[in-house]
Amino acid sequence: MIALVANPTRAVYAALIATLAIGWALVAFDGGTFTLNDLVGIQQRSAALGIVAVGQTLAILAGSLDLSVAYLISLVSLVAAETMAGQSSNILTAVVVALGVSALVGLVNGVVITKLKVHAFIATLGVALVIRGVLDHLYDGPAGRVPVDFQQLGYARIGPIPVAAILWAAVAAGVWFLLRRTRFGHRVYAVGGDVEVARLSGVRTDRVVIAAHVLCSLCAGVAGLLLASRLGAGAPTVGTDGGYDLESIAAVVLGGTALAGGRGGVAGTVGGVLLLAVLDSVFNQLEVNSFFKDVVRGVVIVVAVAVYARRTGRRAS
Amino acid sequence: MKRAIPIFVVLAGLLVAIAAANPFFLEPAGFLAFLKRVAPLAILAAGQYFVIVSGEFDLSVGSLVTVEVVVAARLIDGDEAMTWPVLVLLVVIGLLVGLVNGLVTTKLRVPSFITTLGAMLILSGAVFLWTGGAPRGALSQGFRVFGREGVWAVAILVLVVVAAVLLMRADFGRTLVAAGDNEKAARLSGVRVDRVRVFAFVLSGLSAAVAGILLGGFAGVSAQVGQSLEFQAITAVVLGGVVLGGGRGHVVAAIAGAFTLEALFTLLNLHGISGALEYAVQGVIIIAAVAVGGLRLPSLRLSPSKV
Amino acid sequence: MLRMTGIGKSFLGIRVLRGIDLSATAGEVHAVVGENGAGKSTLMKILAGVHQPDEGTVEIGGQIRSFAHPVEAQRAGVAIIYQEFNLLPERSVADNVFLGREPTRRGLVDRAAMDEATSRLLDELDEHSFGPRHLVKDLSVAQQQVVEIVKALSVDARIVVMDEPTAALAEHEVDLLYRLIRRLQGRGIAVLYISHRLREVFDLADRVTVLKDGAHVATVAATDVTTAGLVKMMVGRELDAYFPPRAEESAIGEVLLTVRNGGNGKLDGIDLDLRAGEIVGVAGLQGSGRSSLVKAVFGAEPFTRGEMTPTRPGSVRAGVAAGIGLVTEDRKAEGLALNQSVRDNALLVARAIGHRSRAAVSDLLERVKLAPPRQETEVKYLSGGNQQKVVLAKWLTVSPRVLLFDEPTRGVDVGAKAAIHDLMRELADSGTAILMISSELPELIGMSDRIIVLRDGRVAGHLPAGSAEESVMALAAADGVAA
Amino acid sequence: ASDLPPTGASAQPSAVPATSAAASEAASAGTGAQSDFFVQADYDAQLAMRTQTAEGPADKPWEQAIAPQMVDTAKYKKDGPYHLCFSNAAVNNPWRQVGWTTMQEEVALHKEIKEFTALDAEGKDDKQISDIADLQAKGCDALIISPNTTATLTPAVSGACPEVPVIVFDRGVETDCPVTFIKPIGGYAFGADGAEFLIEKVPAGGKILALRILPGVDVLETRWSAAKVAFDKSQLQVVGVEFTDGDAAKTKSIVSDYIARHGKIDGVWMDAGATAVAAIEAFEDAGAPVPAFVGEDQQDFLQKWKDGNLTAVAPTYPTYQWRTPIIAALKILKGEEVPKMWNLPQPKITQDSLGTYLQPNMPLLHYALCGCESMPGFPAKWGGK
Ligand SMILES: Nc1ncnc2c1ncn2[C@@H]1O[C@H](COP(=O)(O)OP(=O)(O)OP(=O)(O)O)[C@@H](O)[C@H]1O
Ligand SMILES: Nc1ncnc2c1ncn2[C@@H]1O[C@H](COP(=O)(O)OP(=O)(O)OP(=O)(O)O)[C@@H](O)[C@H]1O
Ligand SMILES: [Mg+2]
Ligand SMILES: [Mg+2]
Repeated sequence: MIALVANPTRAVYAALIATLAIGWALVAFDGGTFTLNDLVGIQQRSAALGIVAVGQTLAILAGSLDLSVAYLISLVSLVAAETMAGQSSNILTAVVVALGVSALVGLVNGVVITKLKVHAFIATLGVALVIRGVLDHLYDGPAGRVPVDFQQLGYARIGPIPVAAILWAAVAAGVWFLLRRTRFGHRVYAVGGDVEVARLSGVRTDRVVIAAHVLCSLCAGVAGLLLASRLGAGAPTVGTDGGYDLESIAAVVLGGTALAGGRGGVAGTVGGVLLLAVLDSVFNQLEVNSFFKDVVRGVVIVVAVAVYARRTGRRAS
Repeated sequence: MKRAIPIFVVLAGLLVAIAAANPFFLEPAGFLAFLKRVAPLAILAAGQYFVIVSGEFDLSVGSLVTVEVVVAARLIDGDEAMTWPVLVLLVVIGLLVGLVNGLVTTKLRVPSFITTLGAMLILSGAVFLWTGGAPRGALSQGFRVFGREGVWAVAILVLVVVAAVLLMRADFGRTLVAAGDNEKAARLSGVRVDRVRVFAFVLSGLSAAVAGILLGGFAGVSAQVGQSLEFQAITAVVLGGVVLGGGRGHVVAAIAGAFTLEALFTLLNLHGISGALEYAVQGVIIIAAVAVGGLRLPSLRLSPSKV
Repeated sequence: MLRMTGIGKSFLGIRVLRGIDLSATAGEVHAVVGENGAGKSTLMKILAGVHQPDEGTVEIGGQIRSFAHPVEAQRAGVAIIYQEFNLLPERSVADNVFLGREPTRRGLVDRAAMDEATSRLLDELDEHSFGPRHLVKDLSVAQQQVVEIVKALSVDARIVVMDEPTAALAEHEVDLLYRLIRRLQGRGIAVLYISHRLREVFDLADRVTVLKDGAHVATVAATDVTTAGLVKMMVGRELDAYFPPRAEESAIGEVLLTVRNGGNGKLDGIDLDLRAGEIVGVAGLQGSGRSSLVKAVFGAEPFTRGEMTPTRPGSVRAGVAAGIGLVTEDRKAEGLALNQSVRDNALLVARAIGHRSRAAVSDLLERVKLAPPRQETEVKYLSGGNQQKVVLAKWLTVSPRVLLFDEPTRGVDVGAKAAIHDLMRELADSGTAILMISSELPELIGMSDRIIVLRDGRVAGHLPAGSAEESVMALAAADGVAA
Repeated sequence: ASDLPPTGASAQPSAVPATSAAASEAASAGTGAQSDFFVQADYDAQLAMRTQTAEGPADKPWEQAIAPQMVDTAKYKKDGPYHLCFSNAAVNNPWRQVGWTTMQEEVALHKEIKEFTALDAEGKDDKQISDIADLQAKGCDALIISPNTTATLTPAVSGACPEVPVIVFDRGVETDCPVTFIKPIGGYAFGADGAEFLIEKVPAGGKILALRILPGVDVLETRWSAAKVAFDKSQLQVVGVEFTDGDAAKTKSIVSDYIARHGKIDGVWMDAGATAVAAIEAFEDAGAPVPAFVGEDQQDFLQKWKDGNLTAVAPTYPTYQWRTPIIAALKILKGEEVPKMWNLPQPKITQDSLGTYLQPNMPLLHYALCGCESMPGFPAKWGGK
């Protein structure tokens, strides 16, 4: 048990397996079954949050955080759906435009944080408000139309595996690789660990933080595209209704990444997202009241972080 | 206090601009209405200030305000006799939630961002679990007096400001700031860091209870009453020049931040920038204010040094 | 090789450097000395691209350079060991050494190459107690210092700056560093060396530059100047008696603090008596448990075994309430709330324990000779020596009966050092019991009425006042042989 | 209230609800441009339906239908017992809470329903899409859907239609594949009812304040656009159209500001009644007489109406529509005909009928038109005494 808790990533996977087992038992006891279909559902369900959370992991590892992802997702879904306007021929343009908008928002976040030296919390909250204003100003409701071809992204399966899940896995693997094997990855950890140490060691810290934010926003953009394909249109509230801002942060932290930055990784985040999704799925099976679900989520997040803190705290003191 | 001067200048400018656009603002009734409207946010900002200056966050105050109002409505259910017992209970709930937030943060060493994010989920989930999804019951007239009648709200606001200033001048306040500035040094100087932080969270919880009583009184029961108040309170505190991360800033400036925010919205509305673009303007102003405040201060490193 | 001319720099409108000239030739060790706040580190940070000068030029290898970012200085061949620790505790040794310069193969970080190069450098330094994959947070302070040195060496530098590299090193490690510097010298590298330990300056330097209040005082050949002459240039006056007189036997009074058989994870079998009026020195190698000892006595770390009076183990507040104070070895991280005023810092302890009869702050600041004693200044704007005086004032507000000093003069210039020494003796004379750690043996021996030597967390022996450095080292080193 | 779109969990970093200090510039421009959502044909149809008599049992409006076009359901006929499934958009406001309780009680009335599986999408489109997919795999005999938004749920509903008989109610979808779509007459009728009342009661030239919740929600847009048509033709002066976010505090601030600025407001039109009491209080607090008011069938408003002897009307968006989908599902599974468009009657409460709908034993946030008074669990299940 101690060995399991020693490493937050391992701990979250242990918790994931335990939750699956307990969930399966509970559902069986309730007279239902937990089928392959449900497992697929879990992947499907977790894809959007998973992609955002992977991006959020980058921001948090770099010692920052991004509260603007939820509004950005809404914005991207609208930009994409409007550009596509139901035409398959517009898909490529739409994807490029959508990701361009995302990258731009990430750039603004990063520049405000590094060059204007505004705390990430305030900077991204401010940017979120700006996007919200733009959304409210331009859109009254769902807009644009996603062609059936692009809806494949949200609905199609390859064998039993949803394309959305594959997309999520690809994003996670890509970022994992980036963090583990590239200079940029090393520097993200350095900047998150101690920005001044990194700078004095010759790291251009501002660039790293900006790049982390651009990537984080790109992930949010991909999630926005995925959601647009699921909804068949863009929706100005899809990001905030999903609570992707705080939920993605919660998933990252649940996965053992330190909120202060510099410690953790994508593998934990994937576990964290899956854990939340399995909880969701089990609750769905049991038709548990959504308010009860919130209570359980809150408890799970706090308890998990408390467990990690006990472990790392002992060594530090 | 020196770094707080800009916020007062900005606030004064905004108030003048409002008065110019709407002379009614200068009449006692108009200004009283403004004060009444600011009171809940100003009180929340004061509570949030204690937490932020000690180096923490409290994201749970919005949900807590909702909980207070919903609980009050369900328990009072229109019965005047229940007013005072329920008021006492609300204060106790606020104190308790703050206590739990504080203990989880300090004793279990969960970052307060996460503790209070969890508390936010738990509180709003629990209260609607209890009421089945939407508020039930009704508040009594006796309860609503505090929020409906301007004099009461203003009196409570004045009381809170005075209490906050006195607290910050007392040993508690000074040690709280020191703990936020350098926890280790404070600990090694004999400061009960955990205890003062827990107390800060308790004060924040209390402020949410008071704000809840005022807001519930003002407009009655509603599920959205506390929505996004935590972000407003944090924004107000930061606008007042208080630094996220702790150790710097003045409580009066934080409260002035709340006034500024409220004045800003009033002004935006007066000039017809309501609705959509209002948020965009807000976002830009918040970033700009913090950027201007921050650029003046050299960022000195606080990481371990050999010396 | 290096020529800095007319360097000037202001922070927040305050002139920190003006018209500084400094040059170094290939293979030279050039020492830079001066009081705290003289501007030594700032000058080096300009060279390293951390700060940009307001005026003046930096010339390297005959070319005028201006560095907007540390990485540019690095590329120009400047390596620097900063005065403050500059490592990421959560990362491995190799990651730290190559931070910002990770070797790559086909675009990907080449971990094998990093590990190998780090191992080689560690070998060169004769350091075998840890390897490239250890996490820095698991290393001792001295080991971390070695990592810093390795990091500087791994840059293929033409100029190596060392800003107080020995502050955290024990004597035998200092010797290793000496050898290393000689080797760099042999390779034609210019070394800029900053230290408050003048002995090291004379041991190593070819030339010495003296700074005072941000201005250039003199650059002289090390052979042309004496210690006293150097001190005079630094402080602008002669410093006479180096240490205040020791306590009279008769002045030593009752026992104020005892530890019997104290122990914890780091310490074992500690017996300790501290009497009113005496200064007890604690000697030991790096990692021998000196800091752990004072922290345990103070209550900041637990004694899991043994007994202690008049306080209870593991509680800082019990210690403070019992009249024990601790001047920590790292004043910025553990001693001061840097954003608060001098006054608030001075009153911190008194407020923390609700001490009613607190001494007037202005009197205290006068007593610790804080100059200028402006109470509203934020502590972060003070020089190191002045900061240390504020830490002292913090304890004096509650008139402690026992004061523990952990490296009280580390990184403090000679002038402030003397003031602190005087104050310590004054406190002892007025009946305070003092326990003092210092890695500088002359200081330890000069100040102490008796010395306790620690080795591996145990008391290795007791020595009387005025013992020779050799006898202290003999007790401190594990095999009885001084390094 | 009505089925507001969920305005999201408090989790979103939405900023300060601006407590408006006075009218926006837009206000002086009258009622503004007509909504993009306005469809003349639907408007005409709905206004016509208000006077048509509904078919069906007179004492059970939830079983009535206005001008039904029946469709054959023989192909869905199967033997009981049945497994019904329900994908709910959310249970996050009193209107949905009352409706959801009513629906559960309706299920309890039918022994032939052996299982009832309901998933709550918590106001998230994406979750509702997944929920609908999940429910299809549960072997439901019929699937009832209350969509979270119209456009975005359409693909999911289209996907479900071939698998299982689908019944949609409350908000619609952009496909006619469901077997039946159940709704009260609609937003145009609701909006027009209120506006016509004010036009009748307020003298020419009177100042009207229109309070809306938020823009862009179809059911709310139709209410306003019908009211707009009526006001534009009238002699009344609409001094302001403001959005309240459904927030009582914000509503009260806005109304106070208008009273301060205009001295007198002669009528208040609202697109939903949940904040009506807050708006009335603004007049009380300002010491001004409460003008003619449009509210909804929530008890607190009805109570205030009676206590204050107000000039008021309450158009309704009846919660009894939550009973109908269960009834429809059973009809479909038994092979009985159902209307393709099941238009339920949508009464309004007037001074004359106030007495019948005001139920002092019910909670203040209860909606009077739940059609639940004769159900076995009444009133306790709805929180009444
Ligand atoms: N980033 C900064 N912002 C403001 N003032 C600074 C900054 N860095 C240094 N100073 C000030 O510049 C002066 C010179 O400091 P510096 O660190 O160069 O001194 P030093 O000679 O290295 O002293 P020490 O021996 O204590 O290390 C001091 O008064 C210091 O307070
Ligand atoms: N390997 C280690 N990992 C983490 N912390 C350590 C380690 N070794 C020592 N420390 C901490 O560093 C501080 C100094 O350690 P210690 O008492 O062993 O050394 P010391 O003899 O006082 O040396 P010095 O004071 O000269 O640094 C103590 O607070 C101790 O807890
Ligand atoms: Mg220095
Ligand atoms: Mg030590």
